[in-house]
Amino acid sequence: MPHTHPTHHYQLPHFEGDILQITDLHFSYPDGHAALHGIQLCLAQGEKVALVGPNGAGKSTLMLHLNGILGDSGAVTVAGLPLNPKTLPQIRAAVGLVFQNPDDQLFSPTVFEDVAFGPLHMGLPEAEIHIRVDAALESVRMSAYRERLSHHLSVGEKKRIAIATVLAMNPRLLVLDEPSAGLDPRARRTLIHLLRDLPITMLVSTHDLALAKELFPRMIIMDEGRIVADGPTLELLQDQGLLEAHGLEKP
Amino acid sequence: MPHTHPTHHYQLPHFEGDILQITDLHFSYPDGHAALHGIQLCLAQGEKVALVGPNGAGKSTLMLHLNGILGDSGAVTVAGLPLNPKTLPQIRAAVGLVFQNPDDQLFSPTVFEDVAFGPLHMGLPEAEIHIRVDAALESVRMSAYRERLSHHLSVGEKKRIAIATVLAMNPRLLVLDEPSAGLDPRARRTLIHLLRDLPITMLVSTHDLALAKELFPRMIIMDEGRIVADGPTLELLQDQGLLEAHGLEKP
Amino acid sequence: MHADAFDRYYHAESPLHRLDPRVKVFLTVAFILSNALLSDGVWAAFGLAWLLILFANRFSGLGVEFSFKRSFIALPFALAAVSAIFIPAGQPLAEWTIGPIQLVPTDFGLMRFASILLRSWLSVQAGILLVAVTQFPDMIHAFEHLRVPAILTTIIAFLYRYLFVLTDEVMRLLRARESRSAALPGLKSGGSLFWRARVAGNMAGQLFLRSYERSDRIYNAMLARGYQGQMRTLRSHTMTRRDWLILSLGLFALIFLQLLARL
Amino acid sequence: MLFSPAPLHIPDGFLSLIISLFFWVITVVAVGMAISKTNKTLGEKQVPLMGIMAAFIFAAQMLNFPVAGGTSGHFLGGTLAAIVLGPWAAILVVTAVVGLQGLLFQDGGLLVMGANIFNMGILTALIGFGLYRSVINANKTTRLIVAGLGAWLATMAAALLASLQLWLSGTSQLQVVIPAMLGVHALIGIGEALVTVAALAFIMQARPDLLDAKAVVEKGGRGWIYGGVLISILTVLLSPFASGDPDGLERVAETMGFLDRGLSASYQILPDYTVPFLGETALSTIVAGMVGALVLLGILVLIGGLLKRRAS
Ligand SMILES: Nc1ncnc2c1ncn2[C@@H]1O[C@H](COP(=O)(O)OP(=O)(O)OP(=O)(O)O)[C@@H](O)[C@H]1O
Ligand SMILES: Nc1ncnc2c1ncn2[C@@H]1O[C@H](COP(=O)(O)OP(=O)(O)OP(=O)(O)O)[C@@H](O)[C@H]1O
Ligand SMILES: [Mg+2]
Ligand SMILES: [Mg+2]
Repeated sequence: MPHTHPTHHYQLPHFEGDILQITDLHFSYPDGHAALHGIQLCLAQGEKVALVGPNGAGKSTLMLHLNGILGDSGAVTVAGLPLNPKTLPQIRAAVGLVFQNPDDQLFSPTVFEDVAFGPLHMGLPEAEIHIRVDAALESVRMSAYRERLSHHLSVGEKKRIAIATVLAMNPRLLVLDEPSAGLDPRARRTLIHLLRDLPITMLVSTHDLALAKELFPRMIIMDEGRIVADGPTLELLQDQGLLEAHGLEKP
Repeated sequence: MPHTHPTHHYQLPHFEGDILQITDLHFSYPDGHAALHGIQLCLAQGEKVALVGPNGAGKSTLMLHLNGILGDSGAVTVAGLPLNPKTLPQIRAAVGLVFQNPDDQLFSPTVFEDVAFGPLHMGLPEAEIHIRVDAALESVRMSAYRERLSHHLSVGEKKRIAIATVLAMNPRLLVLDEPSAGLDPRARRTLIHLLRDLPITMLVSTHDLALAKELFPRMIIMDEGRIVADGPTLELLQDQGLLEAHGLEKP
Repeated sequence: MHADAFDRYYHAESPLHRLDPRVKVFLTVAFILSNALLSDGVWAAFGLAWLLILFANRFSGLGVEFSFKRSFIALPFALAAVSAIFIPAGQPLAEWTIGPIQLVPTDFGLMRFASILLRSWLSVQAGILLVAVTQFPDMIHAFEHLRVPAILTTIIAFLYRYLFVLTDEVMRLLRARESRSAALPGLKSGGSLFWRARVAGNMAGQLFLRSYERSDRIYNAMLARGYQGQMRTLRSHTMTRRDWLILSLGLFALIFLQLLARL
Repeated sequence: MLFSPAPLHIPDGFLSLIISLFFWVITVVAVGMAISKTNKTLGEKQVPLMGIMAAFIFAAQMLNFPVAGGTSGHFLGGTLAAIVLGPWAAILVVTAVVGLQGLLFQDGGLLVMGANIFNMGILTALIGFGLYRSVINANKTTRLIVAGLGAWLATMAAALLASLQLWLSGTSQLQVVIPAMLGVHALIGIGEALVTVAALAFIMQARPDLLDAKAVVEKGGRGWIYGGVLISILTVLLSPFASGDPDGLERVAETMGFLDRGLSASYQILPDYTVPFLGETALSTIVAGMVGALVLLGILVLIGGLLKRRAS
């Protein structure tokens, strides 16, 4: 098949300013459960932000809005583009979403196919796809795993490949849902180094406040579908009352 | 309901001495992977012990030996009974095993049915089963959930039900595989209180050294199928070199 | 836990491993077809077919007896063909009376039975060798190249990937049930058969819902990476001259075998 | 061993080429229709859903339950899939499962795969879904009972058809294979029915939305009821008839012109298909086989092309 789609079609136009803007985002699940109540949020380019909060706070729900898997209320703007069905492909290329469970993210038989899935569906030419895949695997230091079968990998390895699958799409904004869950201390350490070295804007949900403290200068606390605090991580972690009120614990 | 059956009728024979003895336990998986090399271990009644070590150390493998799901080498003795096919059913009544993922533990539609599985399988009379289930749910503080569908519970709730399913069997020894993984800080705190208050001998594997420090006076470190350290938790946690050598981090 | 027990691929550096998967799949199917075309009792042709298998084994780097040693999996099914021995045709060989039943094995029947078994046994060996020298994902690519509908091959690719995830899940469920299957001295344990079947049913229902809900999450993950309803694949294999050569050699051998069988 | 060859997975070599190709053709058509139907109803979601559900069936086959004396029942899952996912989706799912079993585990052959898919997928979808759909407005107990009945009948129908295929291929004698296969599967079917009912009850409790009348009706029209009931009746009538009086079946076949020379004849006509104008030569047989293979290939290419056009 001749894939002749030009790459630039999927590249966002150059853009200065906040990479992500959310204004008054509401969302209810089809069963009527209201999961988000008026979320207000801005992310500047290059920021690395932690998103914390108890189980059921709405963190995953919010993240699924960032590239239009849920919702279409027009409350989300990515790199200046308001999210709507027409901009969707561009926005999905700009926002890389990594789910909590790598077994839900890695759905192809081999590592290569999985990492190539995004670029392939963006319609990139074959040569470009190979370049992208190699670069993505290189940056998570998994180049040697190119031809491996996904089900032969350990949890930590799967996690890294899952990150590579979205890096291959050259996202402007990386969104990770609980990347450290289930990792042993050594694998967690490797992940921290990896995230620290990636030069991309990041929004990361986590229950691991020690990780948040170490990696993210800014922290957002959610509870019951609302943002209840947004500020410098170190400051928020000092506020014992705030943490306790939202089921969190000082690391 | 007049529940007048005395519970102690349906108990394993009384026994004094070490509840668990393992002498020189070796194990290889069918694919040839040698997972345990000469494990030596004693647990006195009433002890609460943490089992730590990096991913792949063999913690889960060891735990699966404690009630005969894996292995049959005769190296394991529970409450004076050497583990073999004949004693297996009794040993399963004595050792309550809770798996890491509560979804693997709960297979019945309602909470009640799940907790009642063990007692039903043991052939207890109906009145006794009700007593057992109520007591087990009470001790994890989930009595109100008796008729709920386990499918719809939160992770933290499922975890507590999973513990109740083995408590209903009145085990002598409770074996928990990574009970705190995936819990938010509040649920983790609730779990700590629960484990502290249960008056049963316990062996708990965990990656969460802070939890180990708080709950378990004794700690066993495993790596590559061997026990590499066994002693008072606070002492072992001081030994920076030891921890680092086995991929652990001081909490 | 690992369900790697399902992996039938054996790695080795061999000409057969390097061969284009299309050629391997095509020749395997052709070989099985050729077996089906052999009439009963042409022992020489069956022998030659086995020789071809041995030859292929030789070039797989896995040992000449590789497929032979694993080829008895279809044997239980042979029971279905046993009755062929007693077809009332040809010469009776003996007469056995078992109670009210009278069994008369005939020479025609025996030949028929042996031929069915041989055909099946040869075909199974070809299949075993194919999966031993071809990574399953490559095989799926071969089917794509051979124009099997993309939806079907993609479904099989998903199946392959999640086979391992879900069987692990089942194994853990079974362990959970096993670990709580206890007994006390003096009490009859195990419950009724109905209850046991219901527990198995609950486990199946549980697994079904979890799989169903997982497919939603995977769909989300696919959407997040630009999926718009159509699967695309990189056609990653190209046929070399060597591939064409081996393909023609293989087909030639099979045609020769067929001709020999008709002489 | 995790996957012992189930008695229903016919290996290569046990069916004659004609029977194999015949069922391949039917199966290819049915699968082609299933692809286009699921495309319409499930849309782009179908690929992950079908794949995971196929993996589910695979995994569910490991769910055994102790029956007695060290034996255990196994679960096949086709009926459950047909009821919850709908018949078209179930056909695709079972096709994927049988395909993988044949390809990866040599559990069931390649040339006979069409017959295997037909026996285990298409028949099951007809009976399982058809019967369940016919009582869709009844109360829960009735629906569960009918689902159980469907599971049992689907198992029996598959066994019956497999026996007939073996007989027509000249591999087995009717009076032996029918009682043997039906006897074994009557038991297997009971286990299948029990587990299917329990699993359905579970799903009705936990996710009633998947099984409400509207959702089920959407998945397949009334035609499935007629098809399902018809095949069920045929199975019920034919099974005792065939096992009690196999010669009767023989007579029926004879009068319908299948056979002309009594029992032994079936062993001679079917393996020796020839092309008329070439006479009974080696070449003729080869050509016949090739024509069959080409027809098959043609249908596959045609369906592939159709789908591609539809997609773009
Ligand atoms: N598909 C759904 N249908 C209905 N309600 C849902 C659905 N998914 C989530 N919810 C509900 O929406 C709320 C927010 O869920 P969400 O998954 O966003 O929480 P979270 O902050 O990510 O929690 P966790 O830390 O446990 O991952 C919860 O109350 C949850 O029960
Ligand atoms: N079913 C299996 N077949 C073969 N090898 C296995 C199997 N299960 C585990 N292993 C291997 O045995 C070793 C010990 O595994 P085990 O699950 O006991 O580790 P663990 O200490 O529990 O690790 P984790 O902290 O990740 O849970 C690992 O190297 C693992 O890869
Ligand atoms: Mg979440
Ligand atoms: Mg473990």
